[in-house]
This record gives sequence, structure tokens and C-alpha cells, in this order.
Amino acid sequence: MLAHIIQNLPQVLIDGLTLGVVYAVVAIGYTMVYGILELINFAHGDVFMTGAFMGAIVLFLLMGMGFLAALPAILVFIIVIVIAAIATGLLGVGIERVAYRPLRKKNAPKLIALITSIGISFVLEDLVRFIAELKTGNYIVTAPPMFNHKFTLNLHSALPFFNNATFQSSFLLVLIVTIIMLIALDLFVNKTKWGMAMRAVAQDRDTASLMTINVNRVISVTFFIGSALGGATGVLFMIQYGTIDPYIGFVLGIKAFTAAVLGGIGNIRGAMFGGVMLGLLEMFAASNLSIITHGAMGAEYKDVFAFIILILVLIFKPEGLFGKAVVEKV
Amino acid sequence: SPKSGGSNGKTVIEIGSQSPLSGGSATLGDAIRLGAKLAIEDRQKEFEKKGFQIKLKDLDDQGDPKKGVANAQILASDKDVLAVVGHLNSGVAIPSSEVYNKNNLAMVSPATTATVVTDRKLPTVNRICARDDFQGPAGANFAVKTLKAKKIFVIQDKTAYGSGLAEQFRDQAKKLGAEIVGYEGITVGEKDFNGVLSQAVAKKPDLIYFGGVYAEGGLIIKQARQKGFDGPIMGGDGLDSSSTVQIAGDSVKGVYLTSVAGDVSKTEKGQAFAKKYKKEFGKNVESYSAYGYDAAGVILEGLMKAIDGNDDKKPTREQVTKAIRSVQNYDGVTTKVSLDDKGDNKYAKVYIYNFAEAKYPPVQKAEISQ
Amino acid sequence: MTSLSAFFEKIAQSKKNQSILFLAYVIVTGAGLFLLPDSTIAFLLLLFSILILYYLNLNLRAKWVTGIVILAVVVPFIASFSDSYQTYMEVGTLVGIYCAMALGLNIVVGFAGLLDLGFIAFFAVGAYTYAIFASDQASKFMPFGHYPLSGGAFWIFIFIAAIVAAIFGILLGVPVLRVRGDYLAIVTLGFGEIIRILLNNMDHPINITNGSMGIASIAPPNFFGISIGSSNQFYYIAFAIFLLVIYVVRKLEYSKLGRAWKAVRDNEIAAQSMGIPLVKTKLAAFAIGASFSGMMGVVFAAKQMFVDATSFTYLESTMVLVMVILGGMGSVPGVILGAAVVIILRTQVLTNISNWLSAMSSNYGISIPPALSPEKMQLLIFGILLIVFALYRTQGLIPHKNRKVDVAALKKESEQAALKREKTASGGADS
Amino acid sequence: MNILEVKHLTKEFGGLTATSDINMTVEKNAITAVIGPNGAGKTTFFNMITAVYQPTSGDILLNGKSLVGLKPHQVSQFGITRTFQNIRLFENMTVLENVLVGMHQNLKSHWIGTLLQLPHIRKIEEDARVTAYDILNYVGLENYVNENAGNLAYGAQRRLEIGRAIAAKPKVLLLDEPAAGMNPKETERLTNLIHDMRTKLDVTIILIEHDMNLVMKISDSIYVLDHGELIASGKPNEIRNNKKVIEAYLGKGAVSNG
Amino acid sequence: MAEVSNHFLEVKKIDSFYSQIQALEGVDLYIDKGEIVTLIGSNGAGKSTTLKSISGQVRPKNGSIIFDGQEISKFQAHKTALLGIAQVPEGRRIFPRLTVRENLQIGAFSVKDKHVIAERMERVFNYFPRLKERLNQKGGTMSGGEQQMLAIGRALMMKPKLLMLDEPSMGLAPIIVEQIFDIIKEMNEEGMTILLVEQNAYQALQIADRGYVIQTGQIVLDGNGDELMKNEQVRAAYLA
Ligand SMILES: Nc1ncnc2c1ncn2[C@@H]1O[C@H](COP(=O)(O)OP(=O)(O)OP(=O)(O)O)[C@@H](O)[C@H]1O
Ligand SMILES: Nc1ncnc2c1ncn2[C@@H]1O[C@H](COP(=O)(O)OP(=O)(O)OP(=O)(O)O)[C@@H](O)[C@H]1O
Ligand SMILES: CC(C)C[C@H](N)C(=O)O
Ligand SMILES: [Mg+2]
Ligand SMILES: [Mg+2]
Repeated sequence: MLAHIIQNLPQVLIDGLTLGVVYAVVAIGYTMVYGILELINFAHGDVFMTGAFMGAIVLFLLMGMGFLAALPAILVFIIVIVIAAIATGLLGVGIERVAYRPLRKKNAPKLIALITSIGISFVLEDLVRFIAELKTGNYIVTAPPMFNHKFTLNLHSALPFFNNATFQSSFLLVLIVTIIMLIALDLFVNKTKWGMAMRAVAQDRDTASLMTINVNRVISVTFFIGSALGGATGVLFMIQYGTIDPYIGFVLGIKAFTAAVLGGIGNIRGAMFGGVMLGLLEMFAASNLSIITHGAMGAEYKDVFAFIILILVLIFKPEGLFGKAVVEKV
Repeated sequence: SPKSGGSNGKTVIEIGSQSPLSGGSATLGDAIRLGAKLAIEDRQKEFEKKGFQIKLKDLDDQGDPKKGVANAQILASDKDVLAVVGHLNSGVAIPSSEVYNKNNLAMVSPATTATVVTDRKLPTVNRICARDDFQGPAGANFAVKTLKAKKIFVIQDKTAYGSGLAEQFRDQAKKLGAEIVGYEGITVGEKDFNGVLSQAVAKKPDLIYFGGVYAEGGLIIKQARQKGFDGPIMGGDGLDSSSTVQIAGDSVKGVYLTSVAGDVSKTEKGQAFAKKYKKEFGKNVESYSAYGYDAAGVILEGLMKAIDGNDDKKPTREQVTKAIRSVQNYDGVTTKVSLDDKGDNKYAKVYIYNFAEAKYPPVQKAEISQ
Repeated sequence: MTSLSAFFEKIAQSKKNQSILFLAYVIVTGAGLFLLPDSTIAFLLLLFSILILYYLNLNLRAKWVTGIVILAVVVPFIASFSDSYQTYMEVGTLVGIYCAMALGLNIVVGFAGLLDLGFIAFFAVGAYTYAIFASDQASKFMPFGHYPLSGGAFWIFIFIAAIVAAIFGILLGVPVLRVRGDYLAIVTLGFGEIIRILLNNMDHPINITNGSMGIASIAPPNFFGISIGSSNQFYYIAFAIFLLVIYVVRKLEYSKLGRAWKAVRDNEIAAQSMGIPLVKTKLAAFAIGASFSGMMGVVFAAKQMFVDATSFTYLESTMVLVMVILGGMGSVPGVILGAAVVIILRTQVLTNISNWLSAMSSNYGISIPPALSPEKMQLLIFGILLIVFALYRTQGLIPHKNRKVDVAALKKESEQAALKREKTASGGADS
Repeated sequence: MNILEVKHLTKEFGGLTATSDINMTVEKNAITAVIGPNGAGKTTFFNMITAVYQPTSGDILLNGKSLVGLKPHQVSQFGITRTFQNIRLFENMTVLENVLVGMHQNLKSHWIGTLLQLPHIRKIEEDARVTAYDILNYVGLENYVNENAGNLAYGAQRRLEIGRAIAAKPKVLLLDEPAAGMNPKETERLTNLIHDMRTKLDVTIILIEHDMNLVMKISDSIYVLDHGELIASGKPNEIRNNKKVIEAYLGKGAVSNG
Repeated sequence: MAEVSNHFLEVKKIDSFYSQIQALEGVDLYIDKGEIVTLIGSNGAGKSTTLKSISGQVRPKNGSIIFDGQEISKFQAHKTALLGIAQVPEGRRIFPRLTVRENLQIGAFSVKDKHVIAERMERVFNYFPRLKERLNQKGGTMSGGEQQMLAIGRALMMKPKLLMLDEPSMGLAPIIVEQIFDIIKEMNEEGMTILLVEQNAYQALQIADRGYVIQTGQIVLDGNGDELMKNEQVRAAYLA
């Protein structure tokens, strides 16, 4: 039994990492917005999805204009991801304007924003579906294959207890790009004044504005960054998995949100870690649960497994893995 | 208040239709609706002669059981609706048909294959396609006997349809002596199936079987190929769609599928149908277009009988239900229909297809009758 | 202009005038529905009378009686002349079911301040509890007994399910107590998903829930020999449970327990320091809230005659939450209105709008590409409506207001009590 | 008779010792003041008595029974309630309800009884409202009965905290800077109130306060903390002239005006 | 019609509301450059609301506020702050999860020059050595009085033209209270204009050039510090 699990480990790690970094970046979007508004932005998963579709549109446009064949793939990729990221970033800012800022002005209870975010989420899903269906007749969109060169990690010959593992070049791309994004963001938040302003706004908006901080601007920037990252991740997702539909955001959103909480919501490094860990856990469960339980439980229980681990973590560390316990001064 | 004022004073009879017009399998659902529409148009004259006007009341079940049930309520409460063409998905048909049955409303399904649909022996529930305990084992026979698969890995999507089919396949394959090296479930709506697939590939099976629909199936095919699995992959009627090819791309080569829908282009009658369909709606026929047409045909056949048996007056739902169930040797464009006491079609067939190239439709390999 | 408003003011001030006008409204809309039996608008206008009633300046008991009479007698009676009778009653049943559920969630979220994103799990537990024993599913794993149970068991199962759901509520509560705020949200979400996945997979090794095939052919309830199968009958069951739930919620809201919930919501540390046990109080909220859902789960299963896990997704949980927040957190009438609005929108109005749009397009020969066909726009319209509601009613449709006590009366009582104390202190010498 | 006894009470936060080895005995029905510079550990001391924090070491005895290890609500049920330096009201409840919550532990009304509409339970609730009104009257908030607690001005919130605390009928009442945010006139009224509570409610009072006029006027004895340590204790007059206390805390002109 | 004013800050007839409830009714006051002005009044009179209206946290419905020649009553709070108005809010309002150092840094958010920040911080440490000892402690875990020091220090980091203090002595030990008043004087001598709300009316009036008395949302009295201190009404109502 153990031998089986170990054999497969390299492949599980690779697959888990791929999914995990995607979770991680989307989780960061949740965590950033949460960190600043204490609001679970249910629409964020759909922002990610919209990013994927925007990427697809740009890609198809480039293809239609013949650039795809003419330019090196990596250049096409950069154009696509940058355009999609900026567009989704702006979308995020727009969502904030329409759905959250008016509520802030009216001093509405925090949870009411949950409703607008759910509303936005429905609207985005349906709009994207309309457009996709209008153009292609089916809302499941398959992107032209890119970066699908196959690599085999020849582990078996060196370490006989491992099986060989395979991956595509898109895996490397996803990994490199997300790591760049994560590091850049971490620097931005921890090393610039913006980061401190964000945290101050998060903790006490009124007082932050007394400190000459333009609260609305800080919030807009936060939404821009979070959404742009989400959109860029959408593009990565499209390239890695090839197929997207308007509901990928819903499914992935729940997971990413879970990852954000697992790491300690509001904490950016926590979200990164939570995402990767969730991806690995899920992949591990999907490929090993039935081996471990002798068939009593199969891959279909992978989410149960992930959620149980999450609950256990939170029971023992209620503030998430990276969150610091906030001792309330009484 | 019956809407008796149809055009030129004819009594209106409505036929309901429920299928997913939005959602992942909207293409198939729309095909059913359009097929039914065409059937009604084709026979409208006959009914007009008797003083009736037939209308189609088409609703979108969104592939969602709750929506299906809610719609079923709407249909049931409309007294002019005397029968329903539908559903595409077994998961929707099962709860919805509980409502139909409560209201004596006959349903004829063109596409639901799960065994439970008719095994409940509800007098109102009928279908014209094959059952999964025919389709699944047929696939297993082909996999084990023709493709010589000894080790099989089964994946299913945990829906009423997918797991029912996969179970039937598995049991028959086992019976035939194949070893089932894995039996795993996936989650509908996800895109990453690498976890299950790395387990599958590690077990080095001769064949991977998938019980489910193309949205996931296409990706499973693609990701299995990426993992270096080049053996045959097999599935059921859920993969019988052009979308499978779209999603899986080149990886679709070497995929086999069983379907309960025959290729209309094989017969002259079918070709004529396809042409007319194209002319009318500007679309190519999908696998279930003709089944929608035939399901509606069966209903109209029954309806006519009921009218005849009721002195040319508008029949009751009970009469229509009985008349439909008694339809025998109805000759449709794609299948002959004789309903048995459960509501299953004696003439239903299973077809086996193979994708030799990344092109839809695939090549027919076999046609199996009961 | 001014005289008109003065006129209205005068009407508004007189209870008699109000009642007369209200009666007139009911009669007019009732007649409307009678004459236009298939008009959803007439149906909704009639239902709207309940909302008007809520705002009338009448004695509370009179309002209750009138409301119950309208909902239990007037509406069903008039609707019964319509072809859409069963549809109307189906909508009514669903409204009843979801109102009760939303009221349950309101205890958890609105009163106790615990964000719960997996509330539908308790509904599922209730539904499966009945489904398993009222179909032959139970015989697949139970060593004893004859299944399906007869339809008479339904009534007992309403209470069994309440208890089972309450137990699940406590099961959820125990681990959850350590986590706070939005961490709680994710734990409850996880719990909801775990329950759903379990229900969808427990067909092996032992077949308890029949897995993804769901449980079909659930026995209809039986009321003194009458088999209950149609919506107009379920309507009364749902209505009765709904009334029970309102009663419980109303009584609890201003009880010691209700105050403890709100205190915990507002400030945990201060609440504890006032002698409120956190654990017990929170668990009570989970358990009581869950039990309402459990009861309605039974009704749902009996009505559908089929259950499977797809009815209990995370989206359903958020829908119940939407009802609570949209209606006005902590506000009982608000939550009821929220539930009614969401259900009616989703089951009736949106369908009607889209049917109407399709009819328009075919009547006027406007061809709409299938991607844009109105029946597919329901979610979009719903989403936009949610945003609009939220932006314009930030505190909810009927915002929560703390109940105000009659200070003058209190003062009087207090003075009397003081007098009495004095008298007893002085030995009751005089008088 | 000693009602409360504190023995060697120590609390550490990481490397920081907030209170260290504090001993204190409080006589029944006395008014005791705890004073000391900012950050001396006074609030921490209260937090340990009310079980909001668990002490690192030491013991707290109420009528000879140890309170260490109990939950905050249990301590309250044993008879110790408090007010908070950073006001902690139930902001979305009315002023009256805040007081009713304070009465929570003394109300014998089970929710099942409420549901069954048992007459004696209704009576309990009605009486409770009258009592709550009396308390509001007592602390001078009778005009704000139906107001949301969160909308009160700062000073009124402080008085509501006191009202809520006495509603719990404590044996020992802990007041953390009750006069903060009150002007001298209001402080004077508060002083009278505290005096009155001691006699009328038969309660033992421990208070933290930086307003020396108040402290010197009403305390029977004063404990002085500095850097977590007890540096002096005694009668107001002794403390007023204690060199250490003047140096660390009072400064030159603290008690002069008034 | 542009509003003009000869004063450094002039508040003209403002009405402020909390949703429906009116908290200020035609409040009129002014401050000249270099003055210390104090605002006294009983609980709930509207002192805090007046400060919040000036700083832009509450937007007055009517009336105008002119600061340094500019109409600011419609400004967002951060804009007002950028003009050089700092407020030490009631109840301290330090950022609980930022460290002491970060709390101070954020006070100087609009300052770019690191040296200037460092200098100002040194100065704050001079006043409140306790803050230097606790540089990395989270603001929220400081004691009440320590937080108050932090809040004042944070406002000083901004080096404002007008400093508004809402009950700065609240919760501070007597010895620190004395110091706070010394700091206020010192700042004022360096040219900072000060608006002080205090319950400790005696001390406030002692250092103030002028004072206003506010009652249920209206200014009812004004005059220089000595006058007010001698005023019978004031003595009866606010000075025990
Ligand atoms: N949760 C905590 N974590 C870390 N340090 C703490 C915590 N709570 C209190 N402290 C520190 O312990 C010391 C004592 O704090 P405490 O609140 O008891 O002071 P205090 O005497 O009440 O002061 P004040 O008069 O200013 O309210 C302070 O230096 C404070 O910073
Ligand atoms: N957030 C609020 N919502 C509603 N009313 C409020 C709010 N804040 C203050 N008020 C009311 O406005 C009035 C003025 O309050 P304000 O806080 O300005 O008084 P203050 O003079 O600062 O009193 P204190 O000395 O107690 O701090 C009071 O009657 C108070 O009840
Ligand atoms: C389209 C098909 C996947 C439908 C399937 N035969 C079912 O029964 O659900
Ligand atoms: Mg303190
Ligand atoms: Mg104030």
C-alpha cells in the first residue's frame, strides 16, 4: 500500500502543485479584499473566470489576425496575460464602484455586501455565457493548444521506488508566472507604504482617513490588484487545462476561499501556502484515498478529506495556519 | 378556462417539452426540443382535420432536478397539456416524473437511459431509447471481447446517469472475467482530473471507462493522454457529442463509445429528416434530434388513438397515458417503437462508435439489438 | 395636493377606515384573481395584502387572525378556481418551506451573529431521514422493520427530523465553537459540503442513501386515511409548520435566550462577563435553527417523492442566506418577506417575465439568438435584482428594529412596586 | 470578614510581566481602589479576577473558594461582575435590553417555559423589565430606555455599563475607570452613586481610577501598582503622602485642586 | 458666493446629524492662528461631533467650515487631513493590529522624507518613553493609557497646523496628564494651533486662550479662559 503511494508521489506533487498555485493566486484575491473590507467577495471566483474568457478572446483575436503563427508562443502568452489582467483589474475596480462603494457610503451592515457580491457573480456568469454562446454556440470554450510539449521526469531509473512523472511545458509556465506574481505582490504589500495603508484601512477606515489616507483609492487599488491577479490566473488556467466554462469560477472560488481561510484570511503568505497545500491535499486524496481505505472511499471523497483537514486545522489553530491569534485586549 | 380559441376555433392540445436549453448540455437539449417541434408541424394537418390544434409548450429544465420538478408542476397544472416530451437527463427525469405520474401526465423520454426511470413501473413513464443495463453491458462486451481489455479502470461522475451506467458496465465486465483495477468518482464541474488519472495510469489498465458526460469526459480523455495513457478509452452516450472532440482535441483518437442514438445519415429516411431539420432550423442534426422527433411522434400517435377512442373529443390525460403505453410498432425516423409494460422500447438499440480521427460523428462499429 | 395627503393621513389615523380599505383591497384583488385566474399578477397582488396588513395600525391579534384567514382560506379558495391552482399552491408551499428555513438561519446569523454557509445540510438531513424510512431504502441496511413505513409515520417524522437535525446542529456546533467570524463561515461551508458528498456517496460499502441515484418513490403522507399528494394539501402542512416556527421564533426573540444570543453577537466577552455561557448559547442557536430546517426537509421529501444530493448544494445554502440578509438580518417579518420575495421571484416572476419576453419576440417576429433567449436570462435578472435591492435597501427589506417598551407603563408599574415595597416595609400599617 | 483574597497573582505576556506576585484582601462591603501608572497592570488584574485571562500563577479566592480555572460566565455566576475600560456594550440592543442581559443569571425563565407561555415565566419577565427600569432610573438613564446603546454619548455609555453590571446582583463589583470621560460635575454624581450602591446594594466594590478626587474621597483602602508590582497599600491619607506613589504616579499637583 | 473668513478656522452655523438624529444645531466658532481654544460641555452635548464635523468624518448638512481660506465642509476626511488638520479621536482609535512603530509611521503617512519621519519619531519617544520600549508590540494590546499616548504621538507625527484633541487626558495617570498639558503648551509655542475638548475643564481653561461651552448641540457661551472659569454657570455645571 505504502509502496503504491510513494510510487505515485512525484506525479501527485506535480499535479497538486499546478492546481495549488492556481488556488493560491485566486485565494490571494479573496484574502486581499477580505483583508481590507472584511468582506467575502463572492464575485471573485467569477472575476477569475472572466479573466480566463478575456484571455481566450484575446487569444482568438490574435489567432484570427494570424499572430499566433507569426509570433513566438511566449510573446503571445505575455500579450494575452497582460491584456487580460488589466481588463479584469479594471473590472474589479468597476465592481467595487458599483456594488460595494455605495454600501460603504450608506454605512450598510457588512453582510449586505454579500448579497451584491452574489448578484455580481450571477451577472458575470450569465453575461460571459451569453457572449460565449453567441459566438460559439456553446459556452464551453476550448482554447487553441499552447505550451503542450510533454516532459517526462525520469525518476524511476535513479530512484526505483518512484514512478516516472510527466508534465507539460504549461506546468512550468504556470509555476514560474505564479511565483513571480506572488513575490511581486508580497514585496508590494510588505515593503511599500501601500501595504501599510491597506492594513490600516482594513482595521479602521475612519481613523485611516484621518491619517491622510485616501480610503477609496486604497480600496480601488486593492481590488485592481486582486482582480488582475485573478484574471491572470484565469489565463494560466485556460492554458493549463485548455477548456473553460462560465462556471469554473464558482467551483474554484469555493476552493480558493477555503485556501485563504486555511492559511489565515487576510494574510497573503497564508493564502499562498493554503492554496498550495489544498491543491496537494486534494490531489493526494484523489489518487490515494481508495488505496488507503481499501476501496471503501474513493476519489469522490477528496473534498471531504480536504474539508476535514481544514476543520481540524481551524480547531487547533482557529486563526488559520499563518494567521496570528488576535488577543483581544479587554 | 381552457384556451379553446386556437386559430379558427380549433381545440388546443398542448404537448409539453422539457430539456436543458441552457447549461452544459444545451446543444442536446435544444435538439430534442426542435425535433419535437418538427414532429408536431409534420402531423398538425391530421389533427386539424379532427378539430384540434397541437401546440408545443417547451420549458428549460436546465439539467437541474429542482427546475425540472418546478416545470413539471407548471405543465401538470395546465389542463391543456396532455403529454410531455422529455427529459434529456435521467437525474432530472426521475424526480420530475414523480410529478407527472401524480397528475396522470404521460412522459416519453428520448434520451434518459438510467434503469430507475422505468423500473419504478410508473404508468406514465416511457422512453424510446435503450436502458443503461443494456448500454453498459454492451459496452463491456465490446471492451472485453472485441478490444480484449483485461484490466479496466472505471471512472464515473457520481450522477444518477454516470454512476448507473458505470456500475452496469463494471458488473458485466467483471462477469466476463476482466479485472476492475479501480472504480473512482469525480466531481462534475471541475476541470482537473489528474489525481484520479495518475492513480489510473499507475495501474496500467488496458482500458479506461468513463460513465458521464462530455464536459468532464473530454477533459479526462485529454488528461489521460497527457499522462501517457494511449490505450482505448470508452464511454457511454454522454460522450456522443461534437463537444467531446472539441474539448479533447487530437486526444480523442482511440476513444470508443456506446450510444443509444443511431446515426441518422445511415438511412434514407434519416437523411431526409436531417435535410428538413437543417432547412427548418438552420442547424445540423445532433444525436438526439431524431429521438426528440420520434418521442413526440409516439406521443402524437397515442394522442390520435385516444382521440379516436373518445369519439373525436378531447381525451383525458388518463386516456392519453393508456394510449401512449399501448403504442406498438411505431415506425419513427430513427427507431421503431413498441412500449412494454414498464414503458421501455423493445426495439431500442445500442450502437458502438469509434473516433479514428478528431472528427464528429465518429465511425459506427457495431449495432446491437436486444 | 395637500388636501389629498391630509385625506390619506386621516384615513391612516382611523383604525376603522384602515380596516375598511384593507378589506376592500382584499376583495378587489381577490375578485381580480377570480376573474383572471391565470394571472400571476392578480395572485401576487392578493398576496401583497399580507404585507399591507403588516403595516396597518391594528391590534396585533386582529392582524394575526386576518393574516391566517387570508392565507389559509381566502387565497386557496379563490385560487382553486384557477387552472394554475396547483402551481399557486406549490409556490405557496415552497414559500412556507423556505420561510421556516430562513427563520431558522436567522436565529443563527441574525440573532446569534454566527455566519453559516452550510445551512442547507440540515434540510438535507431532514429530507433524507424521512426519505430513507418512507421508501424501501431502509430495508437495504436495516436489520429489522418493514419498509416503506406507512404514510402515517410522516407526522412523527416531522418531529424526529427536528431532533435529528438539531443533533446535527450540535455536531456542527461543537468543533465550530472555537472558530470565530468568517472562519466559522468556511467551517460551516465545509460541513455542508461534507454532508452533501456523504449523502451522494453512501451507497457503499453499506447502501444507506442510495448514492447519486437518489431515493425515489417516497411514500406520500397519510392523514386519517387520506393520502396527501397534491400541492394544495402540502400547502397546509407547510403553512402549519411555518406558523409554529414563527411562534417559536417570536417568543424566543424577546426571551432570556434570545437576549443571550444577541448579547453574544454584539460582544462575546461582555456577554460572558454577564454570566452567559457561550457554548450553550451558541449550540442552542445552531440546534433550534437546524430543527426548523429538519422539519421542512421532511415536508420537502414527501412533496418531491424523490430526494438526491443535488437539491442540497452550497448554492442553496447561499440562497437561504440571501433571504435572511435581503429581508433584514434579525428582523422576523423581514426574513419572511425576504424568503417570499426570493422564492416568488425565482419560481414565478422570472419564469413569467421570460415567457412574456419569448411571447413578445415570437409575436412580433423579433428573432432573438438562442444564446440570448429570455429563459436563459433568469439568473442574470435575478442577479441584477439582488444588487438593486441591496443598494436601495441596505438594511434589508424590513430592517430590524428593537422592540420598544412602553416607558410610561413601566414607570407606573415601577412606582406601584415601590409603593408596595414601602407598605410591606412599614408593615402594611395603613389602609 | 474578607470576601475576596488574591494570592501571589502573576500574569506574563510573552516576555512581559504585566502583574507580578500581587496579594490583596478585600473586606466585605468595602470600597477598594487600585491605582497606578498607565500600563501598571491594573486592568490585567481585573481580567484575571473575571477569568477573561488565566493567571500565569497565583490564586484568587472568593469567600474562600478558588476561582482560578473557571470560565468568565461561571465567575459571574459566583458573584463577580465588572465594567470595562474600553466600553463593551451590546450596541445593537436597547438600553433596557442591555440591563436585562445583565440580569441574565438571576432570571429563572427557561426557554421551554417561555414557549409554553407559562404564566409564572411571563410574570418573571414582566418583573424583570420593571427592575431593569428601576436600575436605569438609578444610574440616570431613564430617558434613554428604548435607545440603542451604541447611539449613546460616551458618558452615558459608561453609566449604562455600571447599570448592566449591578443588574447581575454581584457580591463584588469591579469598575474599570468608571469616571473616564466624565466632567467633574458628573464625576461627583458618580461618586455619590458608588457610595449609594455600597449601602443600598450591599456590594463590595473594587475600582480602578485615575481621578484622584474620586479615589481619595470614597476609598476605604487603596492599592498602588507600578510595573506590575504592588508598591504601596493603605488608607487614602497614607497613599496621598507616600513618596513612591507621588513619584511614580501622582506627580506634584495631582490632588491639590478640587 | 465664496465664503471668506479672517480666521484660521471658522465654523459657521453648522448642523450635523447621525442619520435622523440632530447632534449639532447651528454651531458657530472660530480659532485664530496660534491659539489654544477649548470646547467644554457635558456628556452628549456634541463636542466630539463638532470635531468630527471639522475633520470630515461627519458631513454637516448646513453651514460652512473655512480653514486657511478654504471651504472644507464638503471635503473627504483625508483631504482635510492633508491640509494639516489632525485629530486625536475620542476613544483613541489606534490601529490594533499594527505595531506601535507602524502606528506612528502611519501618522506621518503624507511625509516622504525618511529622516523627517525618524526625527519626529524621536521627539515622540522623548515625550513618551514607554512607546519606545514597546516599538513592536501590537497597538491593540497596549494598556488604555499607553494607547492614549500612542494616539497623541501619532497625531504629532503629522505635525499638523491645527491639532484637535478629543479628551486627551482620558485614562491617563495624573502625572501623565500634567505632561500632556505641557506638551500641548509646547506645541502651541512652536506655532501649532490647538482645539481642545476636555472633561477636565479646569485644566483646559487654564491653558486655553479662549473657550466655548456647548450644550445639546448649541454653543451657549464663549469667552477667554479666565472669564469662563469665573463664570458662575460654568462653575456650577462643569467644575465641581
Ligand atoms: N494581551 C496582551 N499582550 C501583551 N501585552 C499586554 C496585553 N495586555 C496587556 N499588556 C501589557 O501589560 C501591561 C499592563 O496592562 P494593563 O492594561 O493591565 O495596564 P493598566 O494598569 O490597566 O493601564 P491603564 O491605566 O493605562 O489602563 C501593559 O504594558 C500592556 O501593554
Ligand atoms: N453614532 C451615533 N449615532 C447616533 N447618535 C449619536 C452617535 N454618536 C453620537 N450620537 C448622539 O449625538 C449627540 C452628541 O454626541 P457627541 O458624541 O458629540 O457628544 P460629546 O459631547 O462628545 O459627549 P461625551 O462627553 O460623552 O463624549 C449625543 O446625544 C449622542 O447620543
Ligand atoms: C445526454 C445523456 C448523457 C443523457 C443520459 N443518457 C441520461 O440518462 O441522463
Ligand atoms: Mg487599564
Ligand atoms: Mg465625546
